[in-house]
Amino acid sequence: MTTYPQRHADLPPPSARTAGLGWLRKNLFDSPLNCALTLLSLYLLYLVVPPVVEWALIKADWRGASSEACSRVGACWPFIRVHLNQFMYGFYPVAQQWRVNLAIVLLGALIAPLFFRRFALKSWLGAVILLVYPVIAFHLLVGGRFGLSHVETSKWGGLSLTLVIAIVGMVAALPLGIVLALGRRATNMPILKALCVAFIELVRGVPLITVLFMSSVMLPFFLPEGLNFDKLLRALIGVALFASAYMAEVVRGGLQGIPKAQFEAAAALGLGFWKSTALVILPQALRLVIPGIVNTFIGLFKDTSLVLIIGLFDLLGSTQAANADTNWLGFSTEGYVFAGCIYWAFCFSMSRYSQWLEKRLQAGQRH
Amino acid sequence: MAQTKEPPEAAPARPLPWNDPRVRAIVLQVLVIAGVIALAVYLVRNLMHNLEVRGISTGFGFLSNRAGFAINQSLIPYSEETSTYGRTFVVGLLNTLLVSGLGIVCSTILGFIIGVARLSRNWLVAKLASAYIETFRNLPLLVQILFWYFAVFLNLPPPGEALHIGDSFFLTLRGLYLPRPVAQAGFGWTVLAFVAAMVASIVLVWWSRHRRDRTGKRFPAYLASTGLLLSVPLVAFVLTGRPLQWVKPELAGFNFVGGVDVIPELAALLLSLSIYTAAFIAETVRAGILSVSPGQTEAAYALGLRPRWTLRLVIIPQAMRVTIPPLTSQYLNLTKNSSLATAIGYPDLVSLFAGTTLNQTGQAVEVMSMTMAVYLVISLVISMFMNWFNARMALVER
Amino acid sequence: MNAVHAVDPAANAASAGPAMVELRGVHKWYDRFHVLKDINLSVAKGERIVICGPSGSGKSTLIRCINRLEEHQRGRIIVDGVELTSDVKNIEKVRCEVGIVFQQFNLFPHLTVLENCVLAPMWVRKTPRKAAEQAAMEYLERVRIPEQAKKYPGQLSGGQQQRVAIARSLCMRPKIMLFDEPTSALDPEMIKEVLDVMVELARSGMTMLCVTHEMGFAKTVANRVIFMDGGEIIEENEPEAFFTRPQHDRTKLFLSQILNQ
Amino acid sequence: MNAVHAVDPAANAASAGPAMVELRGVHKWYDRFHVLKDINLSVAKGERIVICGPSGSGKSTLIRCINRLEEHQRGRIIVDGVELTSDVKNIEKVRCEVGIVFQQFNLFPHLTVLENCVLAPMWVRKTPRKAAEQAAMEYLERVRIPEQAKKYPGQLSGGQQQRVAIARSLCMRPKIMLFDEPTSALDPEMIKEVLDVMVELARSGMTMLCVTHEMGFAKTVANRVIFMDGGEIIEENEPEAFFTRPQHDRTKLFLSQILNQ
Amino acid sequence: GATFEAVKKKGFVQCGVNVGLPGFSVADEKGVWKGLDVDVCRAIAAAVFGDASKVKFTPLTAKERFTALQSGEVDVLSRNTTWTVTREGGLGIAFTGITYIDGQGFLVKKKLGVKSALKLDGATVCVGSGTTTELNLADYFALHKMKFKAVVYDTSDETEKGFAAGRCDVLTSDQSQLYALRLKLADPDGAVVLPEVISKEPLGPAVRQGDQEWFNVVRWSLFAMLDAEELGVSSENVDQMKQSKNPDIKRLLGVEVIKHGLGLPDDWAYKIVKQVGNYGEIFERNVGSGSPLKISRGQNALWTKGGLQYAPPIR
Ligand SMILES: Nc1ncnc2c1ncn2[C@@H]1O[C@H](COP(=O)(O)OP(=O)(O)OP(=O)(O)O)[C@@H](O)[C@H]1O
Ligand SMILES: Nc1ncnc2c1ncn2[C@@H]1O[C@H](COP(=O)(O)OP(=O)(O)OP(=O)(O)O)[C@@H](O)[C@H]1O
Ligand SMILES: [Mg+2]
Ligand SMILES: [Mg+2]
Repeated sequence: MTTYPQRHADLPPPSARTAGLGWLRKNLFDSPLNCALTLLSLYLLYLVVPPVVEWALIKADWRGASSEACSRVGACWPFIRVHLNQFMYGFYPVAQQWRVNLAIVLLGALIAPLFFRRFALKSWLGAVILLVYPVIAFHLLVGGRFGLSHVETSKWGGLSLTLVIAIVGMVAALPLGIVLALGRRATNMPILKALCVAFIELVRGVPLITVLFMSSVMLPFFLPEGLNFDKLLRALIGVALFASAYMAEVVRGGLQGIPKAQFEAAAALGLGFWKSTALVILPQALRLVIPGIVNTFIGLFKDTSLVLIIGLFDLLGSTQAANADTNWLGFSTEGYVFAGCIYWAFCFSMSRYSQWLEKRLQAGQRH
Repeated sequence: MAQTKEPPEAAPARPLPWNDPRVRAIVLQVLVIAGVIALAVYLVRNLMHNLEVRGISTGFGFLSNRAGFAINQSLIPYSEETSTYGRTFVVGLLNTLLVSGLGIVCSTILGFIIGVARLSRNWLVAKLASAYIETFRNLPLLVQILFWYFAVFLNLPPPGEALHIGDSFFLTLRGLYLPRPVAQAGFGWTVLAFVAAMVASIVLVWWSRHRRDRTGKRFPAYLASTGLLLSVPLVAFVLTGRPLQWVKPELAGFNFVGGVDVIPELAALLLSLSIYTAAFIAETVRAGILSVSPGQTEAAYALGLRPRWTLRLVIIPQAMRVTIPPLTSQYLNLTKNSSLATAIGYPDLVSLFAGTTLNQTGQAVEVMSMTMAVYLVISLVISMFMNWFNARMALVER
Repeated sequence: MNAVHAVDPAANAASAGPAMVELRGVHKWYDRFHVLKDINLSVAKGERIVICGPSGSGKSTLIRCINRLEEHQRGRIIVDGVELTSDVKNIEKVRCEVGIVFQQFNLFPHLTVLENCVLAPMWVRKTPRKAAEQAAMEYLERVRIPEQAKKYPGQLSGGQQQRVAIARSLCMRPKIMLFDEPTSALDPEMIKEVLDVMVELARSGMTMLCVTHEMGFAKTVANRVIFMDGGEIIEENEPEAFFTRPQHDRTKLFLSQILNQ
Repeated sequence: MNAVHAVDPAANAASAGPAMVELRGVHKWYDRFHVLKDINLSVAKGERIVICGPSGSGKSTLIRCINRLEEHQRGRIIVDGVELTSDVKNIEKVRCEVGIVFQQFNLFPHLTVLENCVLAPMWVRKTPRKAAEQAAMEYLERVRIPEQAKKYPGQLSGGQQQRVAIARSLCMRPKIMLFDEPTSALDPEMIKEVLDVMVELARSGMTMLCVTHEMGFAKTVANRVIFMDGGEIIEENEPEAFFTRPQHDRTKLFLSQILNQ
Repeated sequence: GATFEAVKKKGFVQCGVNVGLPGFSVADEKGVWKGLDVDVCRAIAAAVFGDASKVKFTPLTAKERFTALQSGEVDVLSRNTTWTVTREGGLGIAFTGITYIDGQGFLVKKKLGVKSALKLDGATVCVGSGTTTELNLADYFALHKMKFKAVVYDTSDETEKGFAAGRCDVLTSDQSQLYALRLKLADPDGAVVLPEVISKEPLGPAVRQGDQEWFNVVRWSLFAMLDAEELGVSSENVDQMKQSKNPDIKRLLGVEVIKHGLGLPDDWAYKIVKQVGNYGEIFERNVGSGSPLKISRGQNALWTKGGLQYAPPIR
C-alpha cells in the first residue's frame, strides 16, 4: 500500500525552446524534408518579392500629372492618382459625388452597430437596412426628386457602381434564395419542388456572362415592343437571380441542419407552417449558415467585375477605360494592380469576417 | 383477448376541401404551374412576334452555312474557306473542353499541394500556402486573367528575341513553340514496345500485390513499371535506328513555323483558371483532411503504421469523402469560368460561337440557347461523374 | 380480459365526465410496417394515464397521433370533441388544446426561455406581449425557474430545460398534456426535479397521458396504466393492480425487467 | 514513500520478471499546464493495473505517454527495455509491442472489420495476407464476433465496435495492452460484453494498464489500483485494500462518489 | 411605326455606339460621348426632339451590336458598321445611309520593313471579332494564296493593345480606325498603314426593319447634314442662312414649309445644323483636320468636290 501525501506544486515547463534559434529549428529545419522545403520557399520568395517591391515601391514614380513624369522602369502611380475619380465614381458628375459618399457613409453608419454583440435593436436595424435604406439610397443616387438633379445610371461607374451591384445583389438574393430553398424542400408539392430545382440547377449550370448577355441585350426580345427598362436594373436582376440560386443551396444546407424535432415542437404549439418557418426554423437555419452566406457574398462581389463584359463601367471597366486613355498609354499593369488591390481588400475583409463568425458560432455561444 | 370491439371504421372523415392540406397543395401547385406556363407563353409569344416583325430569320439552318472567318486555335481541321458555322460550334466546344479539362487537372494537382502545404509543420511553407490562398481567392478571376495575359504573357519577348532552349524550344509572346514529332517507317516497333511494356507493368503490379499478400514482402512495383515504361520503348527506339523526326520550330518570316505551338491566350487562361481554382480546392482539401478525426491518426500510429502509410491508407480515403462534393462544385465553376476566355480572345465556345458566329448570323436565340444548353450538359456530366465517384467512396453505415 | 375500464373509484369518478381523448379502432402504418393495431382508448377529463411497454412498441407513435404529429390511417381520434382529420383548421384547434413535452425538450435555442414561452401565445392565441409574459412568468414560477427567464436554453441544465418545455406547453393553457418519456434523457438528479413538477401538475387536475418507465411516478399519480407491445394495448389497469397482479405473461416479463433494473 | 513496488503476493510473483513498463520521474506539460507531475511507476510482466481518478487528473495522458502518442518533457519512460525518446525507430518498435484501445474505438470506418484487423500486421509486420487473416479471425473469435468480419464498423453496435478495436490491437500480438476507459462510451448491456473480453484477456496473462471506473472489473482482475489526482499518483494499492481501506482523504472522497452511484 | 412611337414616348433616342473608337465614339473622362457616330445620333435627337442632348448611348462590342439592335435594346445602331447584303437581308436590320466611306487596310510596325500587304504571308493578324473585317481578311489571304494566323479580340482597344504588345505583326481594320488606333500607340510613328485597301466598307447607321417612319427619320437626319454642307449651311451661319433667298436652303431650314411627311417638326433640319452641324463640320471636328486623327476627306468629300458623298434633295 502506498500513498503519496505531498502534493507537487505546478512547475513551469522546462526551458522554453520556443524562442529564437529554437523556434527556427523547430518550425523550419527539424527534418531534411523540411530543410529542403524551407530553402525552396525562401528561393520562391526571393524570386517574387524583390522584383515586386522594386517595381511597386523603389523604382516607382509617385509625382507628376502627366505620363511624361513616369520613367516606366517602375510603377507609375500618378496614373492612378489622375484617374482616381474615375475609378471611384465612373462618370458620376463631380458636383454630385457627395451623394455617393453620403450613401456609403450612411450604410457604414447603419451597419457598424451590427458588429457589437450587445446591441439590442439589431433586428430593427436590420429591417431598416433592408427596407428603408435602399429607398433612401435609391433617391440619393438617382435623384430627380427633393431638389436633387437626376443622374442617369449610365453615368454611374467605378467602385461605387461595383458596390451598388454587389449590395443590391446581396439584399435581393437572400430572400429569393430562401424562397427557392423552401420550395426545393416542399416534398408534398412535387411540381413546385421540380420548378425550384430546375431553376436552381439551370442558373447554377450556366456561366454568369451568358446570363448577363441575355439580360443586357436579349431581354427586349421577350418583352412587348416599347417596353424596356434600365440596363443597370437588368444587370442587377441578372446578378441577383444568379446569386439567389447559389444562396438557395446555402440556405437549404441550413434548413437541413435544423432537426425535425424543431418543426414538430413548433407544430405542437399550434404554429402553422409559415409561422413556424418564420419564427422558429429560419432564424436558426440562417444563423447556422452565416459563413456560407458571407462566402456567397464574396463570390457575388467578385463576380460584379463581369459586368465589364456587357459594357457597364464598374471598377474594372473604369480601369480599362483609363487604360485606353490616349494620354496615359501603357500603364495597364498599374490599373489592374490597383483594381485588384481594391477588390482584394473588400473580399479579404469579408472572408476574415466570415471566418471570425464561423469561430464564434462554433464556440456555441449564443449572443 | 375477446373484447367488445366496435365495428372497424373506415378511413377518417374527409375535411372541407379548403381546409385539406392536400387540396391546398394541389391548388397552389396548379396556380404556380399556370403562372409559369402563362409567363413562358407570354415571353415566347413576344419573342416570336418580335422576331417576325423584325424580319429575323429563325431556325438552325445557319449552322450549315460557310463561316468564312479564321480561328486562332482549333483541335479539329478547320478552314476559313470551307468550314461551316456548325463546325465553329464544335471547335469552340472542343476548345472549352480543352481548357476546362486541363484546368481541372492542373488545379487539382496544385490545389492538393497547396492544401497539404497549408497544414505543413514547416512554418514558412504553411504561411506561404495561406498567403497564396488569400491572395488568389480574393481577387476576381477576370482581373487575374487580364493581368496574366496583358501584363505577363504579352510582355514576353517577340519572336525575334525568343527565349529558347537549344534550337527546339522557343518561348515568345506569341506562344510556346515545341518540336513536332513525325513518325518514320519503323516507328511501329517503338509503339509496340511501349504497349508490351505497359502490359508487363500491369502484370508486374498485379504480381507484386499478389506476392505481398502471400509472403508479406513488398516490391517497388510502381517504380519498376515506370522504369519499364521508359526504358523498353527507348531501347526499341534506338535499336530500330531512331525512326522519329522532330520538326523543329523555325523562325521563318514573321513567325515560327513547324513544331507545335501553345498560344498565350490558352496559357494565360489556363494559368489563371488553375491558380484561381487551386486556391479554392486547397481549402477543400484542407477541410477534408481536418475532418478526419485525430483519433484515426492516433489509432494508426498506435498500431505502428508509419506517417506515410497512415496518410495513404487511413487519412486520404476518409478525407476524400468530405472533399469530393465541394470539389465537384469547383470543377463546375472552373468550367463555367472558362467562358471568361472572351475577355482575352481565346476561341472558346462563348467567344467563338456565342460571339463571332452570333454576330455574323444574328441568330441570338438559337445561338444562346445552344450555348447555355451545352454548359448545362457539361455541368450535368461532371456532376454525374462526381456523384458516381462519391457514391463509391461513401461509408457503409448501419 | 382486455380493455377493462378502470375500476378504481378515482378513475371512475373521472371518467364520468365526457371523454377528452377518444381513440376508436385506430390503425397506423409506417409504409408497410403496422405500428398501431386497433387501438381503443378513452380518456376522461382529469384522468392521468401512464403508458409503458418495451422499446418500439408504438408508445411514442400513439402519443404523437393524438396531436397529429403523426397521421393515423384507419379509425377515429377525437380530442375534446374535435375529430382529427386532415382538416388543417381542426388540427390547429386540437394542437392549441393539447400540450406535448418531448424526450429531447426541443426548446428553440435561438430564443430566451421567456421568448420560448410567449411565442405561441402571442402568435397563435394573439395574446398581447405583456399579458403573455406575465402568464409565462407564472408558469415558470410553477416549474420553479423564474430566475432563468432571460437565459438561453443552451445555458441551462437538462432538468431545467425540460421544465422550461413543460412551462412552454402550459403557457398555451392546454386541456390535455402529453408526455413522451420526459425524463429519459436526463441525469438521475435532474429526473426528480422534473417528476416533482409533473406530480404537482397531476394534482392540479390536468388531463395527462404520459409515456414513462418511472414506476414510482406511475404509482403516485396514475389513474390507469396501459401496457403496449407490438403496437397493441395488451393490458390496462389501475396502477396498484397493474404492478402487483399483472395478468398477461408479456406484462409480467416486462415488469420483472424494469423493476429489477 | 515514493514508488514503492506492489506488495501483494500475486503482484510480487508477476514482478519477479523484468519491468515491462517503467516510468521514472516523468513530467509533462501542455503549454504551461503541468499535467503529469513526477510519475514513477513500474509494471512487471503479466501485471494488470487499473488506473482511476477524477476527470482531468491526467490518466489518459499517462496512458498515451506510454506509447508516445504524447511526448513527455522530463523523466524517462522505458517500455520492454526500449527507452522512449524522439528516436522514430524506437517509437515504432514500442508501438508494435503496445496495443491501445481508446474510449472512442477509432476503428477505420472505410475498411471492413477484417481489413481493420489485418492492416497493421500486413504493413508493419509484413505478415502475408492469408496468415494475417487467419490470425485476425482467431482474435475475432476470441472477442466473439467472427461473424461480423465482413461488415463495416458503421454497421456494428458500440460494444461490437469496441471488441473489434480490442481484436485489432491483439492482431499485432502486443506484449502490453493499454485501455483508456474502453467502456465509458457504451450502453450498459454492451459494457458487459466488453468487460468479459477484457477479463478473459487478463486471465491469459497479458500485461495490462487500464483506465476505468468499472470497480467490479478492478476487483476481479487488477493486481494493483492506482489513484491519480491533479497529475500525480496519490495512492497505489492492491484492489482489496484500495477499496476497503483507502488511506488518502482524496481517495476516500472519490470512492464514496463512484461507489454510491 | 412602333419604334418611332416608342422613341417619342420615352423622350430620348437610345443609340448604340462603339465602346471606344477615337474619332467615332469615345467617352471622355467626364463621360461625355464624342465622335462622328455619336454626332449622327445627336443629329437624330435634334431632328426628333429639337434637342441634340436627348440621346442616350449604349456602348456595344462588335459581338453584341446586332443582337442589341434586333432585340430593341437600342433604337439605332451608329457604330461603324459595314453595310452588307447579308446583314440587311438576314439580320432584320436596315442601313439608312453612309456616314463614312471606308475600306479595310493593314497597320504594321515600321521596323518589320513590310511595304505591301502581299508580303504578309505567314503573318499573325490582330482583328476585331464578329466584323466584316474578319471575313475580308480570310478572303484576301485565300485569294492571294497566303497563310496567316488570326488573333481575334472583342474590342478595338484590346486589338490595339495586342498589336502594340507584339502579339501580332499586322493589325487589320477599316482605314479610319487604323489611323485612330495608330494614334493610341505609344510611338505612332513607329507604325505605318499599308497602301492596300482590300474591301469596300460603307459605314452607316442601321435600324430595325419594320418601321419605315423611323427609318426615314434616321436616313434624312443624315441627308440633312449632307445637304446642309452642300448648300453651305453650317452651325455658325445657320441663323443668317434663314434669311437666304435660296429656295433649297429655305426648304432645308423649314423657312418654306414643305409636306415632308417624316413626322418631324418643320425646323428639324435647322435644329440639326444648329445644334450638331453639317456633315463637313462633324467630319472635320471628329476625324478630320480638327482632330488628332487628321484624316483627309478623300472619298468622303461631297460629290461636288470629287468625293462620293451624295444626298437626295430636300424638296
Ligand atoms: N418515421 C418512422 N418510419 C418508419 N418506422 C418508424 C418511424 N417512427 C417509428 N417507427 C417504428 O415504429 C415502431 C414504434 O415506434 P415508437 O417510437 O412509437 O416506439 P416507442 O414505443 O416509443 O419506443 P421507445 O421506447 O424506443 O421510444 C418502432 O419499431 C420504430 O422503429
Ligand atoms: N491537448 C491538450 N492540450 C492542453 N491541455 C490538455 C490537452 N489534453 C488534455 N489536456 C488537459 O490535461 C488534463 C488531463 O487530461 P487527461 O485527458 O489526461 O485527463 P483524464 O484523467 O483522462 O480525464 P477524463 O477522465 O476526463 O478522461 C485536463 O485538464 C485536460 O484539460
Ligand atoms: Mg418513444
Ligand atoms: Mg481520459
